Amino acid sequence: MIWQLDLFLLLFVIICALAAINVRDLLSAAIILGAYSFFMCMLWAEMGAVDVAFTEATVSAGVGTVLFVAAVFKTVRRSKD
Amino acid sequence: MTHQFPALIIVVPLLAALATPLVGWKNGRLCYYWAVFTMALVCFFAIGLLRSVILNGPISYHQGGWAPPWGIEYYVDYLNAFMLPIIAVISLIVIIYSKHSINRELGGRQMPTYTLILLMITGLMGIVVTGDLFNVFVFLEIASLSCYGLIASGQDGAPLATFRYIIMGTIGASCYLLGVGYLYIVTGSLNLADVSQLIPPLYHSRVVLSAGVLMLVGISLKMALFPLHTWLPNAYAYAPSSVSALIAPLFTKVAAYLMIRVMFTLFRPDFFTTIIPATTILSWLAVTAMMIGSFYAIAQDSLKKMLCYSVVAQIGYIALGIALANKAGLIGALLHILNEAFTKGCVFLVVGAIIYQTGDCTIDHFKNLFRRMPYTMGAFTIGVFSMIGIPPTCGFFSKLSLLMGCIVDHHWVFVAVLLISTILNVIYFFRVIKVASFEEPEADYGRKAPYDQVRMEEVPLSMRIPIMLMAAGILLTGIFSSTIAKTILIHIVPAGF
Amino acid sequence: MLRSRYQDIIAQTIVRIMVPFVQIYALYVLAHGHYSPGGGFQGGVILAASLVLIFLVYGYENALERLKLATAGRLCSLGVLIYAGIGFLCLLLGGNFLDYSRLAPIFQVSLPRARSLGILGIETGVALAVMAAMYSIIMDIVNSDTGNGESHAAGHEIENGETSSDGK
Amino acid sequence: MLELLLSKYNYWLYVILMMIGLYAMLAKRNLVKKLIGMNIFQTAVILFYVSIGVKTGDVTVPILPYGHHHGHEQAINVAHYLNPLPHVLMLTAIVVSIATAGVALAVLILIYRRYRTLEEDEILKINQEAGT
Repeated sequence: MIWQLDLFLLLFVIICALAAINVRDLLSAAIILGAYSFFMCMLWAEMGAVDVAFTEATVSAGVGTVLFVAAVFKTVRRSKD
Repeated sequence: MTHQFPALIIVVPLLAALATPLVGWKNGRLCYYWAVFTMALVCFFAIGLLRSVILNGPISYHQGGWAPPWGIEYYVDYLNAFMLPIIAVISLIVIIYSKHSINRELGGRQMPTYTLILLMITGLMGIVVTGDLFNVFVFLEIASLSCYGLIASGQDGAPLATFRYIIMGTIGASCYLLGVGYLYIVTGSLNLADVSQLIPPLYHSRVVLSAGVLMLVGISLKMALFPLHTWLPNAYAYAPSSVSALIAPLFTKVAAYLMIRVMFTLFRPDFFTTIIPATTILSWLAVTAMMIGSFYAIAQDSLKKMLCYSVVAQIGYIALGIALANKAGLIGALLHILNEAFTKGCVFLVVGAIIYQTGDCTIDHFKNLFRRMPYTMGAFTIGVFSMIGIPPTCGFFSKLSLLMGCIVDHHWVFVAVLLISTILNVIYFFRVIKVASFEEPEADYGRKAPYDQVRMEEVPLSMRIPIMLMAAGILLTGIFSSTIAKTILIHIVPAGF
Repeated sequence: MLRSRYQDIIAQTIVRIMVPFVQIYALYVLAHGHYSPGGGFQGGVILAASLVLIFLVYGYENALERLKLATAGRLCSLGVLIYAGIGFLCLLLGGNFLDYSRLAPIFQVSLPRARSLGILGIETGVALAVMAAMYSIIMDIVNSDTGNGESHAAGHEIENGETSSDGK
Repeated sequence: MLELLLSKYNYWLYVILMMIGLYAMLAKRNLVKKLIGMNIFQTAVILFYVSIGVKTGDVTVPILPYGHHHGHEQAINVAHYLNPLPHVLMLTAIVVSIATAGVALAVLILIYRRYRTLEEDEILKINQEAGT
């Protein structure tokens, strides 16, 4: 575990989390959530939890994002907050 | 063969649930018979386990042959053995009942519905039977997810109510998971029995304190204890009627079971009574829940909504019994779990029957219902008696035990609240009975002698018999309540009470 | 909306090249799961992802031609039946549920080898179930304005949570 | 104080993420935003669990470089490996979180079909108008 890299990734994770809940376009929010999951997975790989990272990359960053995007396409893209 | 029952009781409904799409491939109606058959089998396992525990003591089952604390252990002692038949019998009765009701309310969607129902029962059984803290979380989520799916298939506001339930339920499960994680940090184990042996020296560590609080909050959310109950009334009211008859008696009660497990098995009872004053807070929340739930119930127009608030109030009774942390209180809580399962099952089935016959369940439209549906309303009256606590029913004995628990510890405020909430129960239920039996039809009904022309319009036999069975269950558990308390419940009470 | 609007020759060619490799990788992840990261669940998800890729680029109908939703539902049940069948086999041979060492006499192999094979069998079942469930969820959500897709989707969703919890 | 902040930064950041998720779940009115908050909340819990398994020093990921079919079984020194148990638990938790998200999204589509909006205040307004 390299703590500089760790902190750097954690910073990105938090930025992505804040962006995902603050951006008004829901499609962007879904994609930023995918990026959030991906940074999270890099963080975990870096912390030694390769199995968790692998699962997160396939499940949350992959299929989860597709699910969110599909749902946003089916509903509405704009959000008031 | 009995030693395999703890695994079978989970594997059989799980397998049956996932085989349901294959069974219903050509004809969706077969799913009903499949579900009934499965639940009959599960009932057999559950009662077999209860018998075996009474005769031979607790059973420990090592999943995959790995000994605890490394492997997952399924552990059945008196408390589990008491809960399992309740879940199995209630769900068998409700599934028998559900044939026509699901046909009418959900159209041709029997296959997914029965799949979800069986999965939910798997989850509930799993929560009860497992002896592994993380496994509890997994089964809790299986049960909750299928519960979300079932509720969302209801009418009107069901999707919005489900969404709120999903959000709240996830917060609850995550809190529980965090608590387990904290315990894992200090003990390095996830086995319930193992952890409970390892933590007593660490009781004053902040990690263990926060673990206890987090787990308690998470479980209270799933249990819908007073300030965290807001998701419950809408979710249960909008669900299809046989679904609400299944989840209202079982889900919150299983969460109550989990609370008993955490408070009295995982931690020693003195942890929550002296080291952190959780029981004091819990008991005040419980009495508030009793009052608030009853007041809201009085204000409702719809019988189903009223019963949902009544669930909130009754959860207060159970939580009060747990929080009293003495022998009479705990036995009262356990008896109340048994009583509530049958009573809520009975009244929710009756609501389903009324909706089936008349199309809605607004209390003001119940005129002449006693004449039109005498058997159903007779069962309803027994349910109401049990809810109020009139002697031959089980409700009387559980309330008596709770009162004893309050008196032993000199909690006079709680005694007063118990009595007042009983009066409130009388008020809101007798409104229903008054409308249904004593009120004459309105003048513009267009009949001169309306009472003679009211025809009997009972529900089909496959709905009437389950309702009668539930009513019989209320009476039988009442009559045999002292036997149940002597043979099973007395062994559940932890040492030191 | 996601249907056949973004048909693009470059994307189609690339996906045509990629899909077999993605599927082979999924099979590797599945088969090598007990030595390295991965396993039945991840392999199944990657398999489903390859199908979703086809759907995204070639359109909804084209994907349905390859795997119908009804077939996916049955595959899901079949996967779970493989899982539970192995579990029950152990139970019938006198062990506890999922006690793979009891399989040794049947396959004529050593005890550790039997455990390894048992896990592989279980993982295969899980992968099938997860692949089918994930695929039908996504297809149902995408197609939800034409019918009662979502209760169906919810049903499969839970089965999927189910199988993976067994996979633990 | 600084020592406490720096040595346990994982735990601090998991709390921050969790609070971000909780804020989104409680304060945002858009239902998709609530769902995204829920997702962040769950990943924060997973981050916490993964942080439990971390060890410093000469340790490596919990994968054995040899299998039993190579014939020789060496003694394994657990001090050289990260603790894999929290990782294994979290596989299930990730699956649970994606399953919850799937169910919730299906429910969201149902809500949208009924109300044609996903803003909570507008939905409540529609409900109120229908009620009166």
